Amino acid sequence: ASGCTSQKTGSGGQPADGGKIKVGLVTKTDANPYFVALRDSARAEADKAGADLIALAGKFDGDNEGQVAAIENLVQQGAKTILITPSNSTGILGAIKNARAKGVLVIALDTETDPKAAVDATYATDNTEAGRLQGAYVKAALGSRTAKVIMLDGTPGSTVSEQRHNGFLAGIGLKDGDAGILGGDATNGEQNKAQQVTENLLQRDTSLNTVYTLNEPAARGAYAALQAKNLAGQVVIGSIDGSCQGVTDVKDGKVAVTVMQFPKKMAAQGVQAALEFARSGKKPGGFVNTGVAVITDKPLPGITSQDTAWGLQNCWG
Amino acid sequence: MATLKERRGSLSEYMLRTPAVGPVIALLVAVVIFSVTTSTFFNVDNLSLVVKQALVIGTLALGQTLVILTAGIDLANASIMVLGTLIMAKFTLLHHTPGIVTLIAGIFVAAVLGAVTGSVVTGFRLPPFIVTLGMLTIVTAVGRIYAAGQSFPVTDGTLGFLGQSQYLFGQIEISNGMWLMLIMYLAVWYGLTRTAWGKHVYAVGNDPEAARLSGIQVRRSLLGVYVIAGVIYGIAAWQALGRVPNADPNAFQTGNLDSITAVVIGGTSLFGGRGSVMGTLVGALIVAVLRSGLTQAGIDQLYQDVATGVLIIVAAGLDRLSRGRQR
Amino acid sequence: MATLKERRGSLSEYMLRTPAVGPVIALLVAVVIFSVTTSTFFNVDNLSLVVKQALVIGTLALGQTLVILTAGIDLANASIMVLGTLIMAKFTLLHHTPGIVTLIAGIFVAAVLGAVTGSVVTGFRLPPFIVTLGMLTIVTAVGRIYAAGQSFPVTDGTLGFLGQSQYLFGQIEISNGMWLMLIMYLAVWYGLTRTAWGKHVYAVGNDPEAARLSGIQVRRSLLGVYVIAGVIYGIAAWQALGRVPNADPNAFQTGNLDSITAVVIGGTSLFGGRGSVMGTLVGALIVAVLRSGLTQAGIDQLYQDVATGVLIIVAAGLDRLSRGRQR
Amino acid sequence: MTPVLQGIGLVKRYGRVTAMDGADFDLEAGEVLAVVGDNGAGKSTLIKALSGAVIPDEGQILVDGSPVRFHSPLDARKYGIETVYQDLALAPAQDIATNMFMGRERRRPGFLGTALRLLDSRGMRAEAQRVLDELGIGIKSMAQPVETLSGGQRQAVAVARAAAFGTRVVIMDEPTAALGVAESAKVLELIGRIRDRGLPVVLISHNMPHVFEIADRVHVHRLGKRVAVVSPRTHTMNQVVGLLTGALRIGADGEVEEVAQAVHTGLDR
Amino acid sequence: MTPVLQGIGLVKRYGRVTAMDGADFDLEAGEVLAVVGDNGAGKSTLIKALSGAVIPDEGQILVDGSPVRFHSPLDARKYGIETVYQDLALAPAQDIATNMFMGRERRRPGFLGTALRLLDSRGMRAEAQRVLDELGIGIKSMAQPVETLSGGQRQAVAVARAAAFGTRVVIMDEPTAALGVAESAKVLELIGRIRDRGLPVVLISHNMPHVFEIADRVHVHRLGKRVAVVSPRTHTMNQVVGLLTGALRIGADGEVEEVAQAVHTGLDR
Ligand SMILES: Nc1ncnc2c1ncn2[C@@H]1O[C@H](COP(=O)(O)OP(=O)(O)OP(=O)(O)O)[C@@H](O)[C@H]1O
Ligand SMILES: Nc1ncnc2c1ncn2[C@@H]1O[C@H](COP(=O)(O)OP(=O)(O)OP(=O)(O)O)[C@@H](O)[C@H]1O
Ligand SMILES: OC[C@H]1O[C@](O)(CO)[C@@H](O)[C@@H]1O
Ligand SMILES: [Mg+2]
Ligand SMILES: [Mg+2]
Repeated sequence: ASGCTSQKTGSGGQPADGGKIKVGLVTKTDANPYFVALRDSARAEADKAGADLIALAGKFDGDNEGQVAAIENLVQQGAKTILITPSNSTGILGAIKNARAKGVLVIALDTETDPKAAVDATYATDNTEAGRLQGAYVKAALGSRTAKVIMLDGTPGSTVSEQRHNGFLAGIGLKDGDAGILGGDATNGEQNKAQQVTENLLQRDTSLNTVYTLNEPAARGAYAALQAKNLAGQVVIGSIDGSCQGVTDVKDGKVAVTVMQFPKKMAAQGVQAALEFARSGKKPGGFVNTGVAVITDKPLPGITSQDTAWGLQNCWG
Repeated sequence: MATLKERRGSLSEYMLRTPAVGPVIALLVAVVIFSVTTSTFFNVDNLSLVVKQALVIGTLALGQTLVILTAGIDLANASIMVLGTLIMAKFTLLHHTPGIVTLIAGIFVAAVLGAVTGSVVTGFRLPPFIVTLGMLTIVTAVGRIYAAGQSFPVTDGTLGFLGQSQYLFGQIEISNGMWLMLIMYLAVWYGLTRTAWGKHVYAVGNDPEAARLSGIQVRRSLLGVYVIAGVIYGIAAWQALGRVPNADPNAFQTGNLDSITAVVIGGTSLFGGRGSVMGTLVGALIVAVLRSGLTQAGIDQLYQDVATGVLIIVAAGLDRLSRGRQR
Repeated sequence: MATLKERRGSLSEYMLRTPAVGPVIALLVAVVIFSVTTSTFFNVDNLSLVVKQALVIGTLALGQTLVILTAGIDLANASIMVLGTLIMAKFTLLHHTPGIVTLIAGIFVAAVLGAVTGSVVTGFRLPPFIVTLGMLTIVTAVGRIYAAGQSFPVTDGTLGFLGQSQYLFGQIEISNGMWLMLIMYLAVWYGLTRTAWGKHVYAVGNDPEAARLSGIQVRRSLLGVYVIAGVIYGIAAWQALGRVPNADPNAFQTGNLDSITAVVIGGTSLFGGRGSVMGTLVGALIVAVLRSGLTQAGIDQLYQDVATGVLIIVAAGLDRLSRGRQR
Repeated sequence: MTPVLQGIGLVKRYGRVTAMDGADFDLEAGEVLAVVGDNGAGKSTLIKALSGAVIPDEGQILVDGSPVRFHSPLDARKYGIETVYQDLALAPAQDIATNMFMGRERRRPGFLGTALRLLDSRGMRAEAQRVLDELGIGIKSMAQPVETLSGGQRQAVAVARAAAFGTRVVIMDEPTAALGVAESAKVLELIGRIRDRGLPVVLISHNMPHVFEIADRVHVHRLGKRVAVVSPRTHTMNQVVGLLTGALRIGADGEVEEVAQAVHTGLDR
Repeated sequence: MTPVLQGIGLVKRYGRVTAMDGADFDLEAGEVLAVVGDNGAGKSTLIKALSGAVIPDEGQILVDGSPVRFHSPLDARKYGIETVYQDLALAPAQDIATNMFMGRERRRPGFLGTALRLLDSRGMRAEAQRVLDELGIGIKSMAQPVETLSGGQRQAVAVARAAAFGTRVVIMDEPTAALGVAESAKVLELIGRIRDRGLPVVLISHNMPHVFEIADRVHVHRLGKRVAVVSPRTHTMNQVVGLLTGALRIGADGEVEEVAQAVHTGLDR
């Protein structure tokens, strides 16, 4: 073997330029306000501590190759911590494993990996619970009517999508394949796609009374499609996110309920953990539930909720 | 016949003849800039990473180059590849079929789709742009129907084989995928420049009527190109599973344009008949170097996108300049 | 000079000269099929809906036709339009600027982006494909930076104006957007076929060197086309806000390919110099008819996609056939 | 004697134009046959049909007396018919040697050639150089793309190709149109040499002095068909020009006679 | 008398090839000047420089004695210099009338023309027909795309265009190369008529009989430069051919003399 040695970079050594701590953030896309709020909050937190935040993203929801390359490049760049919202819960595990092998702290935000232990820690909403709350509220709102649901899911292979879906079914008391489920499809959490999917589902059957949406962009798409067919009045739309726009939609009666998440908290806590790791080498662990709040102006018995006024004070962007 | 003065072969003349020189310069410039401005770009680990990141698009772009050399274009390549990954991973996952079998099945389907494209293009003399646009729509939908909203993790060793690495001199990481890409590029380069098949591909792209009058079987030549490109897309599916061991119907939505970008940055003309696969290899590397270098320089995604867009244009401009105002 | 026998002008001859005839037949066939096979397709409401659904892509495709006639291609058109919608809607929403002002601002920005594209294409003689690919990346990123992940509902009357409708004979719904699209197509058709500007556009696309030697200012002509196309994309943004009163940075990601589809189905050659805007209009309608008809026939989205892909290819084939093996 | 190449009643229509209107043609062994006619008379269409580049709508083609059907230029080539097309049929971006051997590339001997299908590039370049030198075309490098050559140089490449590969018939559509005096002389010389090799040559040309210098027989084409075949030894240039413009015709007695009212000619104004 | 169009020491390099190597040129008022030379001698490059299609690397161009700089063919056109290029410069998909008037379309009179910029299509077609008829080119419809014409018909269109629009100089690069006998005669006749209108004509041709029939002076081009200007009245065709191949040269005394060792010509083998 040759005598020369090469310094492996990114392997936990001090970052090269002036000792500034580097934190990497990899979101699903740049075109969802949620991830923008997450990024802005992470940046603010990093700025406070004089750390560098590099924010990368996939080109579209499902761009696993892009997320993998982002992780790899951040490791090379000397990021000591990487915060990631994986598009696909299994697809990028290899890249995460390599990063951790080089001593990088990897924290999942918003979306769990599968298995959870693939990352050091996860700061996220309890998405099953968020789904369950949406389901429970919708069930109560329907009262005596039997549910006829269409389900707007997220990205194939993402835990967020599965957990919310299953939580919702648990909350409303249905199972996949039940007659009460009229149909559903993947929306990638995008408004346009959700609108298209809903339009298509309505083409087959307009007897629905409930729409499950995994996030607020999907809810807006669904509403637009229902509105165009003058069906918005007969349908209870439930959602998850808690953006200011989403809360406003609840206030305006377009959406019956939204389950608020706290992305700023996830981001801030993630960055804090990164700073702590840089200072002391201490790694966080496990799943940290950042909490949810049910937002509606029509509180129903058995479900703790906040009104939209509260929602507008606490929404994230 | 009178012969005019000829000056000695100059550097610029050499560039004119060797189409990949412009892109190589662009690549070197980018590497030098990032090596100087960042401390983390230029080291063996990162350089081998850059190559890994270029594997999938680089392989797609190899097939794309063949099609573009015939004055065609392939908008469906990434969708064919994604369907390939789904076939390979889903079958192995659900039916425990050995990876080698589903691998071959995936490549075979990709080749058949190439044959379909090629038959329509040659049989009805339709523009490849519109045929592959139709194929893009069809194949994407078929992939999604087949995946039924799922994505499929890869566990089989054969399917993941290209993601494994050895270390040269204990230092330089070389993945199996890199070897395969290198071999494929060399093989296609050999075919294009050293065999009659390649001469015919160039001629068909350069002037199909002249090729026909010269006795070349234009249709057969074209059909062959689409089938070979299909096989290459099938192998790209294998590369993709090596990179991300998960077959996802949502993946690589911009793979078609990304591969075309690599081809064009590599100096191959969209009008056919001019260019080289080695240029494409360099083009794919340039894109990966940009992404890596900009990240090392601490630039955020959206600003990276802006920079990438600018640099796509600049790289094309450099290539243009290096070949001068010769014609 | 000797003159050979000439037969009387036949129907096929007429078609050869009138490029839009093939697409018109394809359109009629599609309409007849869906009218017969479904009970809901053929009625005034649905037909006017179909036209409404073709407005945005139809307008994008008008600009795209101009670019393609010059042997170019515009991959950035939809991203420019989306940026336009964001400018119009965000400004009006946040700063309560009157819609007419932001409307003009949005169109102006689109025109400037067209001018940038045109300048790069003509100034550095780069292929439009690569330049607009770069612009696509840049403009998409800029739009997302500007939108900061938000989408912006439209409340202003001017911005929503094109979505409003009148009823002809109390029955037939005609939206303002339809009138505008019609006027725009007529204007561009007039310019292309009845003025020197149009003759130059065709000549530049057909043979740029011949055009230059004939004393046409090729660069100026090209630049003009890109600027006019930019203005048209700006107006497409207005159309888009009329259709869906919400500016979304995620919207119209396939608008570039969709508009190219309309152009090519409309019989315009991707090699430049041959084609017509009226063909494009028909092409845009064909796509909308397909989508609507298949939906009426109760076909699911993914299967619709498969059918659309097939029919894109078939429509191109029909067009090809109708023009025969003439050359 | 059976003609080497024969066409009977060939018809080709393009839309409203009938480019060939029942054209006959025959080429005898070992002769140089000139085909002359006005612009647009249908000469190129005729020879395209004879070389497989155009498939006639009607009529028959015979090689050595047996009917053949050419579906592509490759078919005609297989019969040893080589053609220099008026628009040259060269791939501009490719080099001279590649163009010369297009469609019949030579491989290296042995394993390299059979298994690896490696081309004998050096051999083909040397051969191309040899053939061009023979024509007196001073082109330095066979690796030069054809598009960098002058019009005349390009024409020389196309002529050299046909001359080198023809084994039964060589057809040349206006091979000297773009050539200088010296180069034209070389081409005529070459045509002579091809004839000496025993191969018949079809020469399409507007240049009457050239035609009369080299041709054994002159096929006169007019309005899509053959109107006369004459010998340069028994007829004058003026007579041929008169025939092709329609001012003269071959009468019932086989003699040239004046046409009372010459219609549709370039001369009747 | 000052020459109408003059070139001094023009140089143009393409990569390793020097296509023009200090070429001089002058055209007198009212004359037909033939430019002759071997293939690849640089004739087309010279006239492209004179017509703005190529920008020379060195040297000067003068119109009526004043230096000019042409950046495009349009610039030369503004000086009344019209050119028939060897590769014709026609847009194949467009019709004949459109090609004839390309870059100088006529608008309808009045409001339609000024405000609506409406073209006078009918007028242009009629005019195109008139000009072509004058050349004796029997093309039926001016609405026919150029790509459906035979090579000769196309050349006629290009020639007609230049003849119709030249106001100071008409340059023709091998205008009869693809033409039949009758058509060639028409073009020569046309050149004569242009001269009668007082316009000087530059004619590039390989056809010595044509050159000697029509030219007032003959510019001999060789290896990228002018080697002689001779008069067809005082010199023979053979002398001109000798000059352009390099077998002869103009000696110090202005007389034609033999070159001891003619190198690099097509004739010295
Ligand atoms: N592909 C085509 N499409 C339409 N018309 C055609 C085509 N090819 C030839 N023609 C027409 O057929 C006629 C005969 O053309 P052809 O090229 O055979 O003439 P030619 O005798 O070779 O003339 P030239 O001496 O000018 O080369 C012409 O009127 C031409 O316009
Ligand atoms: N664009 C170009 N690029 C490279 N070389 C060129 C170019 N144009 C011309 N040449 C070269 O310049 C020389 C002169 O060419 P030019 O066309 O002027 O010759 P010519 O005298 O017109 O010949 P011909 O009689 O064959 O038309 C030739 O060797 C040619 O190969
Ligand atoms: O597409 C799913 C994604 O959308 C969000 O709900 C934000 O809108 C995220 O929490 C989730 O990861
Ligand atoms: Mg001909
Ligand atoms: Mg020339």
